[in-house]
Amino acid sequence: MRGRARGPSPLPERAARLWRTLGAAFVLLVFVPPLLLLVSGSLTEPGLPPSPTPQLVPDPLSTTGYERAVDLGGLLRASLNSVLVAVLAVPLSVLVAALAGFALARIAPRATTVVVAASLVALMVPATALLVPRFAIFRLLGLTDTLVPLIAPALLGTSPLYVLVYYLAFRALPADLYDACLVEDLSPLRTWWRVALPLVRPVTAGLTALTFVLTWSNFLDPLIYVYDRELFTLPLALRSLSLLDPTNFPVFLAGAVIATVPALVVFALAQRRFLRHDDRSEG
Amino acid sequence: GSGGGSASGDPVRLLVFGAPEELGAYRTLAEAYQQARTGERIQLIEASDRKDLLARLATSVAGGAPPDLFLMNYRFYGQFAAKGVVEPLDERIAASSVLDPADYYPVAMEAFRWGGAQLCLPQNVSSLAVYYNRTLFTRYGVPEPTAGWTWNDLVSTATLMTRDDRGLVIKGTEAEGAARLPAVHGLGVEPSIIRLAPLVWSNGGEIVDDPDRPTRLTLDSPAAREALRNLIDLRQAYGVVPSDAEVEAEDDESRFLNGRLAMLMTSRRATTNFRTITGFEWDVAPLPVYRQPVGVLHSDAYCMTRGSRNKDAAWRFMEYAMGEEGQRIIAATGRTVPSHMGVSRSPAFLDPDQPPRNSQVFLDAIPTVRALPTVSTWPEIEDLSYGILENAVHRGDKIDDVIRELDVKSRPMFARGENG
Amino acid sequence: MLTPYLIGLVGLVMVPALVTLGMSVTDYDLLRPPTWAGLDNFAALLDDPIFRVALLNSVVFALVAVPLRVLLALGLALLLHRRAAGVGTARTAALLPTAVPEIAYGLLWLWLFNPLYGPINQLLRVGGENGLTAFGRTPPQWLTDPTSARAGIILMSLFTMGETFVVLLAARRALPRDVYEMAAIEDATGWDVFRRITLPLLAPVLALLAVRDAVASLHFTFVPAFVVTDGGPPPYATTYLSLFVYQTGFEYLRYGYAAAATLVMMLLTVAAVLVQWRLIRRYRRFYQL
Amino acid sequence: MSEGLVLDGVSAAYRDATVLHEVDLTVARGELLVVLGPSGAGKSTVLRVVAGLEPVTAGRVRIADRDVTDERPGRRNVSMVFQSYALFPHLTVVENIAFGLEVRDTPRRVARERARAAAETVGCAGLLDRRPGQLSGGERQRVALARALVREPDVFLLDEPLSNLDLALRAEMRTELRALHDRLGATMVHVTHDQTEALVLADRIAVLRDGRVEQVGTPDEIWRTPASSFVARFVGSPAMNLLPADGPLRPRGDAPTLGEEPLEIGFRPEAVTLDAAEGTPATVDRVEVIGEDAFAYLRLAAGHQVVARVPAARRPERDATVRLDVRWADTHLFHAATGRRYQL
Amino acid sequence: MSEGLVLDGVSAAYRDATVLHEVDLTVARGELLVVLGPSGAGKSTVLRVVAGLEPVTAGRVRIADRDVTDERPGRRNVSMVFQSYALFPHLTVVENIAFGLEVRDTPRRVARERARAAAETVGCAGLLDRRPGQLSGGERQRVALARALVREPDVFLLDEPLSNLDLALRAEMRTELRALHDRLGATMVHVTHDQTEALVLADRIAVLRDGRVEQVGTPDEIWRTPASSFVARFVGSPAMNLLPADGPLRPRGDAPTLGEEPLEIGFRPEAVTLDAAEGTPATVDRVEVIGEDAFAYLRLAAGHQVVARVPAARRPERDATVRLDVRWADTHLFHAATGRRYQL
Ligand SMILES: Nc1ncnc2c1ncn2[C@@H]1O[C@H](COP(=O)(O)OP(=O)(O)OP(=O)(O)O)[C@@H](O)[C@H]1O
Ligand SMILES: Nc1ncnc2c1ncn2[C@@H]1O[C@H](COP(=O)(O)OP(=O)(O)OP(=O)(O)O)[C@@H](O)[C@H]1O
Ligand SMILES: [Mg+2]
Ligand SMILES: [Mg+2]
Repeated sequence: MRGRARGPSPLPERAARLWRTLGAAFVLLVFVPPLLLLVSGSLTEPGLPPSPTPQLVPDPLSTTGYERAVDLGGLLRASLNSVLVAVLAVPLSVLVAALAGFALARIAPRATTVVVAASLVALMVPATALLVPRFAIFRLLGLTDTLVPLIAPALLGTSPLYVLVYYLAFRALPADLYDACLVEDLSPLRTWWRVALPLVRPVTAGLTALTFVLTWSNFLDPLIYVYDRELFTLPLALRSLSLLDPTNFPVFLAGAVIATVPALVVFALAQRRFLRHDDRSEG
Repeated sequence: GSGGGSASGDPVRLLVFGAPEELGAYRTLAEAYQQARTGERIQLIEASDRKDLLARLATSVAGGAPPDLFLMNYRFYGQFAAKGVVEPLDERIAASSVLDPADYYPVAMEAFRWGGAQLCLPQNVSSLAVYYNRTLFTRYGVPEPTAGWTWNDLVSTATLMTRDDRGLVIKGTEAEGAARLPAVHGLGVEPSIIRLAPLVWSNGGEIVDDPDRPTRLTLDSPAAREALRNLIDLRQAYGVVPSDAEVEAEDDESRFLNGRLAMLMTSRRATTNFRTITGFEWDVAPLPVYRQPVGVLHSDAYCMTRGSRNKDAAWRFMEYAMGEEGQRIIAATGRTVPSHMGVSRSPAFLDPDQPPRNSQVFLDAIPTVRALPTVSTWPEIEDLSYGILENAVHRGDKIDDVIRELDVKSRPMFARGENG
Repeated sequence: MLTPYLIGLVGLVMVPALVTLGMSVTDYDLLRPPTWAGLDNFAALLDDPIFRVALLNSVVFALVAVPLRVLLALGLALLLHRRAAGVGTARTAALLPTAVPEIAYGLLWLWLFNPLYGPINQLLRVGGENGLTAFGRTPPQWLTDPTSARAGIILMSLFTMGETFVVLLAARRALPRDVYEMAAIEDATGWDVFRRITLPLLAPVLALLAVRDAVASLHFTFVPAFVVTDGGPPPYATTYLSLFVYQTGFEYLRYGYAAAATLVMMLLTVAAVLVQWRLIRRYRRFYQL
Repeated sequence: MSEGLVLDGVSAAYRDATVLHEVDLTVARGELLVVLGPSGAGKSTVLRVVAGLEPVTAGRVRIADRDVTDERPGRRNVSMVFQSYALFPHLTVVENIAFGLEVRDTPRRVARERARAAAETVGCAGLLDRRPGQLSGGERQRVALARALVREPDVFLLDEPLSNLDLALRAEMRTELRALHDRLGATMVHVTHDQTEALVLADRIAVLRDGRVEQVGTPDEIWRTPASSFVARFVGSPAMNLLPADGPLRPRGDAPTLGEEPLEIGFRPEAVTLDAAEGTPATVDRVEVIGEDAFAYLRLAAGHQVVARVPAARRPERDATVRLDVRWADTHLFHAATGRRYQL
Repeated sequence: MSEGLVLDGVSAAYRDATVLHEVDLTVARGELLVVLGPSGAGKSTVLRVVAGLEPVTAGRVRIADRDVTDERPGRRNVSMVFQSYALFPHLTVVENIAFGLEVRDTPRRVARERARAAAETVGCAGLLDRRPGQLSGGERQRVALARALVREPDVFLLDEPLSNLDLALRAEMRTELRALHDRLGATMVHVTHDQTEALVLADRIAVLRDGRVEQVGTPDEIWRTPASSFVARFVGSPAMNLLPADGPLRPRGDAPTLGEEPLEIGFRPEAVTLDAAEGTPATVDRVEVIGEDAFAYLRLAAGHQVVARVPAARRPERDATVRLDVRWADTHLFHAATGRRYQL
């Protein structure tokens, strides 16, 4: 139906709420421990033999892992690079995906079918199949050993999936709203910006977070296209830490924690967006 | 930019891999070089492991922008050598006023000859040895391994050193589900063809039918079979090596580090790591012997790509790295046995203050060292045999099946391979 | 508006993919120029036992992991789409594993799976004696027993369904409210609401995600197999197509051959997608979507 | 009569804005109550509270002698037409209508059969296989109505179920609704802003104003004895004329005895006679013709306005001067200050 | 008069179902045309075609002397109220209203000012900062109306803009609309199913039936000389009575000379007189009271039904027998076969 209320129903179901809270607690119980272990592992003193019993709080507690991780892996420099890539690539990527998804929802169905099919095919191409030809392309453009190849996937919306998700979201908006925009003589671009995009804000929040993580943890691309250690991104730095001797596991875990925290922050922010969406009953 | 012209302003790009400390050593080397030769620039391209390095090398060659130099083990350089990616160095060596091939261990040099040409220059010449935990040996009153010990000595020593947590000798074969697990294992050895090869050779057998033009694995000869049998028995009959689950839980190197492995058969590479040990004393012993002492070569070399646009500068760096100073810097990590004879006999390598006291073992082994074949499909063959051998050791597959499987499955790989 | 995307799609995916697939009829080792090989590569694939194992592994993985992932994500999205105490935290928690960079994630699990010291087995051993679980069984030998290893990789992939979860959450929250009020008045049971309203309304998104997951299942096996199990336990318990392609292409430098395997892999996914599409079609007819 | 639905001091709020203030309403079993009120008065909210879609902040709700205040909507056994229809976009018309039956485990065949019958009743039989998106506004509304009528709940809640229908269809639906109501003996609460509908359909009418019940009564009571000037003006179109009792117009006949306080005098346009011999003079501002009737908007001396209904054939010209008159019997008196009815 | 809007043989279809059949309509500049028709007749489709939201399959559309058939909607300079409102859920009321101005680069302050004024006009001034989800049905509709009225386009297209409002408010809005129309001299097409609205508001009325224009004319024409029995019955409530000309009822007065073919005779409930001395006898089936008026549903001998309007005060009892009568002057004649008006 058109123009009806959206969002969660406000039914006064205390019992249901309780169940949901219990469910949430269960989710926490399942999903959080691995991460806690990651943190706890990273705080273990490197060089000690593994403890035969589970230890949530390591003894002795030590931050040596972090110091050595930063030192050995060049994590600071790598973090900067990763941030640079993310700052450029994520907005660009979301922009491209949102625009393309919108265009798909509004152009002739025939063209949409073609592009959607192509996107699906693109989803199927394994990353390994792309490395070599892409390398050749970037070399032709003189862009190897720069950060450009790491940002370039933003042109794809990072993953064609995101374009398709946007497409579905935009398609689901009431047709009358688009009609109203047509009557108001909005250009497609402005319809997108002023009406469509604000209405799919949760999608944008979610996809931004996902794009960020994908960009942030992109490993294969930098491995192939980046030579200069000065241009290493976090996953590459982590990769080299991963080859430390097993007793230095805490060092690696510390690196992993450092690499994970920004992604977590972004997720938490995006998740706040979801919540804020809750607070507003929309019509 | 990546392509670069032949302009000498471009840095020489050197592709290496290694754990962070190892990469640190290469950085030191590059800096030392740039310090020593003003105007020269080296750009390190750091891969973290062999797989990364291969992927990078292959893509960049295919993409038309290869690095100038790369560092590669002889077991894996075959595929690059065969495909004409590596620049032959004979002329440059001949013309060099710095490098004298005679300064280097011939066995290592030889390993990097392909079709009669010297393709790469070996940086090190390491070999297998048995690291052992002296403190443990002392505690249990077991004699330490000595030069010339036999396989049987190894087995009995290992058996004596396999102990439970009360210090009693225990047989690890009943480990699973049994009352108690060994707290200390007698020996650690990887079930791989590089570990197996010296044993086979020592027993008078061969790994392949023709070391220059191999077409198949020849583990079916009685000598090779015996060596393989014995390797498998370490786990299946005597239980002196950790089970697969135990290895997954804690690999042999950590086990040794943690003082719960009496002996470990591995290359010089482990030394750096073991130097962090503070809890006990350790040392190295030569490989045990069947009939005659034989070692197996571990060696990495600098190779120059044919597609390099900066060959002269690259060569200058090679000269430096292969020279005494360069060798000394790398040797200081403890990880390698320098290929430069002079350096290898110098304190840079034999430093008495640094464990193992008995580093001489590595030098002594060099004359007996043999190289594995350098067929271009060798990496595939190694991966294949590793899986099969691992199952043989840990699951106790029938030895005839193991040998047949190895033979049958590796033949097409040999057939596809190219030889130098 | 579509232009940047089309440039990306064509320039970064289509053309490279075509080039690579073109290599499947050549003998190409990345180092020397390719030479024409006709269908040799495909013939060789047929004979290659490793390829067959990898194929089987991948198919089994897709058949097991994809439905589980989508179901898990759907379940979580429906559980957590409305507000209640703790729901926000739970949402973030469900996304946590997805936020960990792939490599770190792989290595984390390598540790979690450690048969002796790994937290998972330590937990399983609680209450048992002598390294056995409380039920007197040996805990799973995650990394050495082929079945456990495959299960382990599936488990790893389950924890990273965050992407699917986020998309479903957003889709669920965009559904009209009064329709649910209507259903509430009709006293539709939770199951009815789910089956007759939520599911059909989410069907397009679900279909897309299922397709994508089926397709991507070939990719998310890569890092775990690459980092955690290295294709083992022997001989090839967790050698999936993705790892197979990577190894043959980049480690053994048989790029043409790997391209042929890629082509087979893509054909398979296309087939899988078509099958799914048909299933959904039937389903769609049922619900008149 | 046993009770069908009782609201007992019910208040309800959106966030912190209270929109229902202690509403008391009793609907007898089998009664048809029409809720009338201006836009935003809280009519829909009343229905939502009864259905259980909004929580009450005070008071109790009873349906069929059962306290359902804490019951979830599904347990209240009501069926509802939403003002926004709330059709399921993915279901066809027949599936939409059958939904409530099918989820209650009516066999599919039976459910479809009854859905088809209900569609027939509302004149949608030809649209069974369309989706809501392919229907015109009125068609959607009829489907929503059919969906509510297909079941036999304790209470029907109809939120402006006919607002998008044309008069003819609406009259027809009205008759159908009434017939259905009489047949089923169902309790119905019907929200509308159409007073014809209210007057024709209702057993009783509740007039809502700003979330408060202004008056509840039979159509006749609402019409003849509106409890306040608000009700008086709200029911009837054009609205009842209101003038100060001591104003320019003196009705004919015996004047009642009035007290001190200021009063307002009200009379409907139908009660006005033009061209009385000795009526109050007024100018014709504007004349609206609606079929056989015409409404003359008149301006009295002091600027007061009065509307009069006259036969279209004998309507005055614009700007003409007429003399108008009403009888005391046709007037209503209200307190000027509170608007409450003045009790004689 | 120059033309404001012309539909010239316009046909339109959804998929393959044609819903408009060669519609010809001319609206003069500044004229207010009301489109009336039963639910599903194609009223909304006419507006959508004018706005350019549906393509025509045949014919041309001209707005303000300009052929816009191939123009995109934004270029047609129309503003529209959607039957479903189509409010932007993420914008507040004032933002919704100002939207059309702001996107046309009216300075923000000015736009907000005008939006506020428009909201005032429709009585939504208190809701400016709410979002559509927080409004009642009628409030949403008023916002939608304000959004259309805030601009000054060539043509206003209003699709049932008052359907969810109560009578009082609707009367008020009607007046506002009319005033606005007169002030702006705007061309307006107003779709409604409310005939009072149509009769009061319209300069001319177009009656649509199944995608065809049945009649276009002034309210008076539509009422007095309906072109077909359909129009006759559609306009007026209760609908006009239709009986066979040779049936049980003979009107009083001079009968016209009729031809051979079968005819139907039509007369409005208002034209019926009860208790005439020598009228046709009938039984009272049912009586509906609407304020001062009552409608008596009568059954004639042959089973024919007739509705009569009587003053509520003098309404007959149910089941009573009455005698009814009409005058020839108050009747309409239609061909029984085609329903077209019979020309005397
Ligand atoms: N998207 C669509 N697809 C198919 N048929 C449609 C679609 N929209 C409308 N129709 C049909 O076209 C006809 C005309 O619809 P339209 O909306 O113009 O009616 P309307 O006169 O506005 O009716 P109402 O007063 O009920 O709003 C109807 O029979 C309707 O069922
Ligand atoms: N979700 C909401 N949040 C805040 N206020 C609301 C919400 N829904 C309705 N209101 C307000 O509550 C009041 C009553 O709304 P309700 O929908 O009950 O009115 P109504 O009588 O049905 O009016 P209408 O005839 O216009 O539909 C209105 O003033 C409205 O603005
Ligand atoms: Mg309402
Ligand atoms: Mg309509």
